Amino acid sequence: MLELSNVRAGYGAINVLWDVSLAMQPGRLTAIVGQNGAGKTTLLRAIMGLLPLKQGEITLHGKRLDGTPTWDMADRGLAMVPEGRMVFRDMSVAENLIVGAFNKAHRPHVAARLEAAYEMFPRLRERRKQLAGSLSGGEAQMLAMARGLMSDPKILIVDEPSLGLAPLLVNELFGILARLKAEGRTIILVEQNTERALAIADHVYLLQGGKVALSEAAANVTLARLHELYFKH
Amino acid sequence: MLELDRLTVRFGGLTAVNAVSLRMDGSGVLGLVGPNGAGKTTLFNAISGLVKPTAGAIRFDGRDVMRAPMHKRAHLGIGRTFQIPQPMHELTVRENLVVAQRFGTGKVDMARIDEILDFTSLAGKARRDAATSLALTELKALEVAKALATNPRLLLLDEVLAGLETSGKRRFMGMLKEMQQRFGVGIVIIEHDIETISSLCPRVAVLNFGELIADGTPDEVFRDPAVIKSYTGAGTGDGHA
Amino acid sequence: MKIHSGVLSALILAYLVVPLTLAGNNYVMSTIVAALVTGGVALSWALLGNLGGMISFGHSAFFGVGAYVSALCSMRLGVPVLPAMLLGGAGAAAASIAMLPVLRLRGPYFALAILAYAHIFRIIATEWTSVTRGAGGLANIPGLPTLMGYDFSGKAGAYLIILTIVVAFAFIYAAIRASHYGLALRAMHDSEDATRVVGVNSTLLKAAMLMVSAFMAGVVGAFNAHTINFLEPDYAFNGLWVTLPIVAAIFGGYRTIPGPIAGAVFVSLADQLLFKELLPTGHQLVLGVLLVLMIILSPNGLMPLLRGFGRRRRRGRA
Amino acid sequence: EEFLVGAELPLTGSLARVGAGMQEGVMVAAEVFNRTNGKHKIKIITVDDESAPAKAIAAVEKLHSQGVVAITGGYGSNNIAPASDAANKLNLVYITSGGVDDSLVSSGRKNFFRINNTAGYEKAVLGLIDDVGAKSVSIIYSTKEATSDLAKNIQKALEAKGIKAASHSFDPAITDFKPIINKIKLQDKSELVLMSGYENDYVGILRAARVLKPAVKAMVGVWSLATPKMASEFPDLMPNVFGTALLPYPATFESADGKAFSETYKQLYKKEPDYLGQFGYVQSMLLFEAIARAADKGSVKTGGIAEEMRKTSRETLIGKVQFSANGDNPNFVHRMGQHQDKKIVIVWPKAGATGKIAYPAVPW
Amino acid sequence: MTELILQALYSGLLQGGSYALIALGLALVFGAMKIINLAHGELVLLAAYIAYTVESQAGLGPVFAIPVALVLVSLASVCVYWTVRRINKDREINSLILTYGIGIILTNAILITWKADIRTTSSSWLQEALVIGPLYSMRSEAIFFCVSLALLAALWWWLSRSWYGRALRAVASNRDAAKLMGINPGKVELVSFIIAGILAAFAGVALFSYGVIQPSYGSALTVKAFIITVLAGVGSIPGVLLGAVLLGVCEALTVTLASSALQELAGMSLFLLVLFVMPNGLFGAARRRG
Ligand SMILES: Nc1ncnc2c1ncn2[C@@H]1O[C@H](COP(=O)(O)OP(=O)(O)OP(=O)(O)O)[C@@H](O)[C@H]1O
Ligand SMILES: Nc1ncnc2c1ncn2[C@@H]1O[C@H](COP(=O)(O)OP(=O)(O)OP(=O)(O)O)[C@@H](O)[C@H]1O
Ligand SMILES: [Mg+2]
Ligand SMILES: [Mg+2]
Repeated sequence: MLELSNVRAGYGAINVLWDVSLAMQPGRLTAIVGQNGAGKTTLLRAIMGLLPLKQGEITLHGKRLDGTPTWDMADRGLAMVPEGRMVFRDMSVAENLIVGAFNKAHRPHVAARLEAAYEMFPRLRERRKQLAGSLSGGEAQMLAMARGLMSDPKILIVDEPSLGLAPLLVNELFGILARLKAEGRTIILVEQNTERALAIADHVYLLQGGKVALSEAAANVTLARLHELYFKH
Repeated sequence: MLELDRLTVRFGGLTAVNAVSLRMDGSGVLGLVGPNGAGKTTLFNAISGLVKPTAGAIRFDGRDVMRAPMHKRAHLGIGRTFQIPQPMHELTVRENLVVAQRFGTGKVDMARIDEILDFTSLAGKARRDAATSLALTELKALEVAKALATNPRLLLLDEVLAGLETSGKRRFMGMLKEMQQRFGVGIVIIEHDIETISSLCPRVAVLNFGELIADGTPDEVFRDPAVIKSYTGAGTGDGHA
Repeated sequence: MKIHSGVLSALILAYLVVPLTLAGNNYVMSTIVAALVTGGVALSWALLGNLGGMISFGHSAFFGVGAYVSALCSMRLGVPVLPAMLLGGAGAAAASIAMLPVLRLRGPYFALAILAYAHIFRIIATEWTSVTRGAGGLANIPGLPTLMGYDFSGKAGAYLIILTIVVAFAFIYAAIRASHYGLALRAMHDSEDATRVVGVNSTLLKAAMLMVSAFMAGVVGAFNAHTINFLEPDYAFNGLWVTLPIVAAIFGGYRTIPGPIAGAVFVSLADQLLFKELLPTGHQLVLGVLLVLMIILSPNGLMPLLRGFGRRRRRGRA
Repeated sequence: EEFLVGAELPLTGSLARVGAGMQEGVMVAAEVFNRTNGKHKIKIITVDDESAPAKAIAAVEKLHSQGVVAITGGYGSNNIAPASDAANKLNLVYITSGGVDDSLVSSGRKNFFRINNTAGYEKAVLGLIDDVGAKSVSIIYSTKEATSDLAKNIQKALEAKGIKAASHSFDPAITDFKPIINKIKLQDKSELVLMSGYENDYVGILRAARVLKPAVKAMVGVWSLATPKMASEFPDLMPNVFGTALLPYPATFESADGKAFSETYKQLYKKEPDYLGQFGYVQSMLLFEAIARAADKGSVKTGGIAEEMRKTSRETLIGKVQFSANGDNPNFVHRMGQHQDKKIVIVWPKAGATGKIAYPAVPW
Repeated sequence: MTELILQALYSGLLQGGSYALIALGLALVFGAMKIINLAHGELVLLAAYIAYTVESQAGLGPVFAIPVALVLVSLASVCVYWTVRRINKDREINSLILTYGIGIILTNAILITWKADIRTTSSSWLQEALVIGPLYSMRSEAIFFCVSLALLAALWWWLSRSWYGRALRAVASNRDAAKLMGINPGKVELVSFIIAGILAAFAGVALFSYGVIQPSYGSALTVKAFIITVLAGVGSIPGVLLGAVLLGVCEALTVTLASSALQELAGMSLFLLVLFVMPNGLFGAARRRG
């Protein structure tokens, strides 16, 4: 349902993505892996409209998505947990979460979702009055994840969610992702922890130098093969 | 070399670092692990002078550096990276290193800068316009490169390996080991991946709720029930396939 | 230091051609001198902005203190005028020591804290009547001296002196910018902690820039006092010593060195000779418009804008 | 023969308002002169000095480069001093009514003339205080130069006479005068308040006084207060307030000179003449006449204008004008007016009074 | 003496109320966009001159000028926003210089339109004394003090309770992340400029009814407003009121106990003192480094 065809994008004169075409299936978890600097984050930013396309198009259910301003993405059911967390540093943890449900349709459910977020990450409940800017790295990562879920998105895009999380919480996180998938959500996951990602993914894309180097059902991909491909480049 | 004596940092009612005493001699690699929010970054901040400890003492080479300003500590040989990378945005990658070297050591040695750039795989990006245009992992490499350029004797690395894909991580670890041997730098590294820590550090210290709960070889430490309970979780957490 | 051929020809033009052709016309000469005074302040303002990353709305504080210190030294203590001008600069630099706490501040906080100092200094100059003669001002301030048989108190002499001051400042500025300190200062702009942990004493560096900038503005203020031969608090600490230099620096490009000077010459002359004719009341309006347009269209000054036009024209032709 | 005369005036900046007032007088003088003097014509070139000393110098230099034979104008001693210095260097006669500081005439300027001075204001104010017999005075003054000079001189003079005088200075930037008035009300308990400031200060002070109603017997101010403009714009604040005034209002001009002035003024500006225009008119007319006399003698280029200026001796709208060696007009004495019934009545000196003094009387 | 000080405190309090009204718009935009609108004082002044025009041309009281001022000043404020929006680099510094330029334009436009004369209301009703026990004030001061309190309360409620307030702060904190949450930063910022314009309109009409105005006053108003914003701490609406009252009282006491010539000095010193001792203002929160 979410499709990218021949997408080219980058920063100013520098091009990062070269004619990338992807297709995401509803209710599936698509993992995007690739070396550092391959353009994974750039790809996600392009989907969310944070970066203009230089060429190609993105469609959602057959309708043009590119050109839609980022703030309308929530209306279309998309949410992103960005790399580097991007929490609202000057607002409290609770406020960060509440803003996550900014969209009119979600406002009535704030209280319930807040509770769910605290259930998911009890540490956030303890810190709910603290300014997000003073959280530790991992706490901020939890906040970013929880905030992304506040809008109950149909399509969830997550950029390296395990970054900076302690082992216990990494387990938690993958549990959460699996649960979200089981609830029928579509998930796009960029993750460096390839092994864990493969374990829950339905489909895997390998991005290399801004191009799609592999597109396979996750079941057919082994870690060894991926690593082999990494080095071929 | 580094000696922490009952170091305590409080933020309002919250004790982020609680009476931590820790010694580190010579040029080892010390792994610092602990759950999220355990106080690891705060400990680094206290050592490098970014936050003011509430109580305790920090000695470096026997000198009390509790009150020394940040740049003084850098001159003494304490280098650090930031968990959220903080490049000098307006400068090119190379200029970032020039500043670090010139003000950290007092002189500029281009050969050494090239060496560091190679070392951190940044040589290709050195001439790019501004440090802003780097991907996250490149920024982390730049953090390390900057710290190295100051010729530190103690290097505090805050999650520099996180987010690297496996091959990159392996290369980076090799680099750290080599660095530690070649330049005789003492390294304290924060890292969540147990496999990485185990293979890199002969000694691991564990923080939990600001307190030091374990200190020893990786085998000892990761078998400690308290550590398993608070950090790794029973039977999981090992990255082995 | 290598001197660019363009710089060299500009210097020759400024030192020889201008005085030889225009020396007869007092009005034009004094307008040019006033333009260079603005240029000197603009340069000092741009140095603080470009290297220190600090935008100041209170440069009149330094200008005024420099003017008063120099005037008082020469009148009360009998210090010869040229050394007194240096003392004026030193006085302004010393005044900037009182401002060191503002270095912790950024952006608008810094800009307006400096403005607060300018107000405070003006009030002190008004109230401390025993020394400054208060609002009545100081009249008959000694003029520029006669040196090596040449009387500098005339228009041409004043021109040569202010030109030399401005050129000297430009070279000092260039030297600082090219040094490693210049690099470190640029690095500090939005990541001060990051520069500190690699060993940069950022507070000291910023303080040094503030003092250099203050010194420059102070010397220019002193020069102005000795050419106008008159000083009063409202004039010495006037907001115009901020407005015009800012417009000039932005217009010429505050990240370059010749920019603020060229901008000052252009803006002051255009203001006096053109805008004032078009719009007798409120001709500063044009300055405001100029400032707004520059920031929107080309915040780095006119040169990039012109270059952009040139490129577009060429592309159009191709 | 046509002569160019420069008008160096603040048309922008803090003194813009008074500068514009003086300019009107200058233009009226030129108009009247050109109509009445058959032989010579005067053309005025105006340059704005932006209320700033350096610009005033530049203005004088610019005017010189355009070939003017003399300069009329200038406002604020701080701008006049450097401007008249520049004029002096260029051998131009400079006449003004906008600077009352004594240092202007005490530092040896050769071609400098002025028709009014602090002493004239002082005499008028002190005369009034004497007449009404106030025993204690509170002086509120702006820290600006002219205002504080006047205030200090008057305070000294009052104390010399054994009258209690308290003074309160204020920064021109302030707008709320209630705390000062309250001090006068509760601490000073003076009989009379003397305000030495400018229009906005008077309005602020009078407003504060209206609210706090101190037990004073009179409110007295100096320039720009007893004017028709203040009477019409602030009808609530002005009743019974005293201020220096040249003319009663509505003005009655008896002399031919006066009639010419007021008619031309109304014709040109469609409003009642005020004191700024009147001063500007007088200073300029005296200058134009001197130029005409010098032109007749053919000495315009050889310093004749200054020479003729020194010979000035005539009744003008502001009384008799003669210049002493330093260019000051020792005859100058101001008058005091009082706002009564939306009119201005001259109440001091008795000789020239056009109405009876109301005392004690306050605006509220 | 007590009577003197009581009156000084009361005057300072009322003055503080009007200062708060002037500062509020500036504080709002600063809080929302980290942008100091240096033309804010001129917007206030513009409203005051509109009130003058309505009074002198139509013969209506200043209060009737409010609707006109609301529309025109908000429009002007929106124009300021449109220019600020076009800045794409170094927003913090460039917006400072930009609004400084807009301030110059407005000051001179006001000068050209309304001349340099001083203006004030001629309504005697507004200027009447209002006496409460031993305390005196002008009627207009008391009225606009209440207006100021009401507007402050409304704004505070709006910012802390409504989604808009949160959106405002989210945009200020991280623009891209705010977009991801479904917030249109342009719209949010536009609204804050409109509200700042509305506040400026009230402030201007108030200023015209209790004080005197002159074209050159604008920048002094901006500086006062900024001082208060600093005293308050960014983003604190109740802080604005307290900061403004603190400044007003400090000024009034300086006049009463020392000299009125030192009033400005006292204000500036208070400002610097707070900046140095409590850089986050009296009511702001500290931030984490590293
Ligand atoms: N703002 C920017 N301006 C210019 N170039 C950029 C910018 N951000 C990223 N790049 C470049 O684009 C390329 C791809 O970056 P991107 O962040 O998409 O990589 P990534 O695959 O997400 O890597 P990582 O695993 O490190 O997160 C990199 O070479 C990087 O240097
Ligand atoms: N300025 C502050 N104010 C309040 N609390 C703070 C502040 N700085 C840190 N904290 C709290 O102190 C605790 C320790 O933070 P720290 O960043 O040291 O954790 P950490 O061990 O580095 O965690 P992580 O692995 O997630 O990065 C956290 O719970 C954090 O919320
Ligand atoms: Mg990435
Ligand atoms: Mg951390």
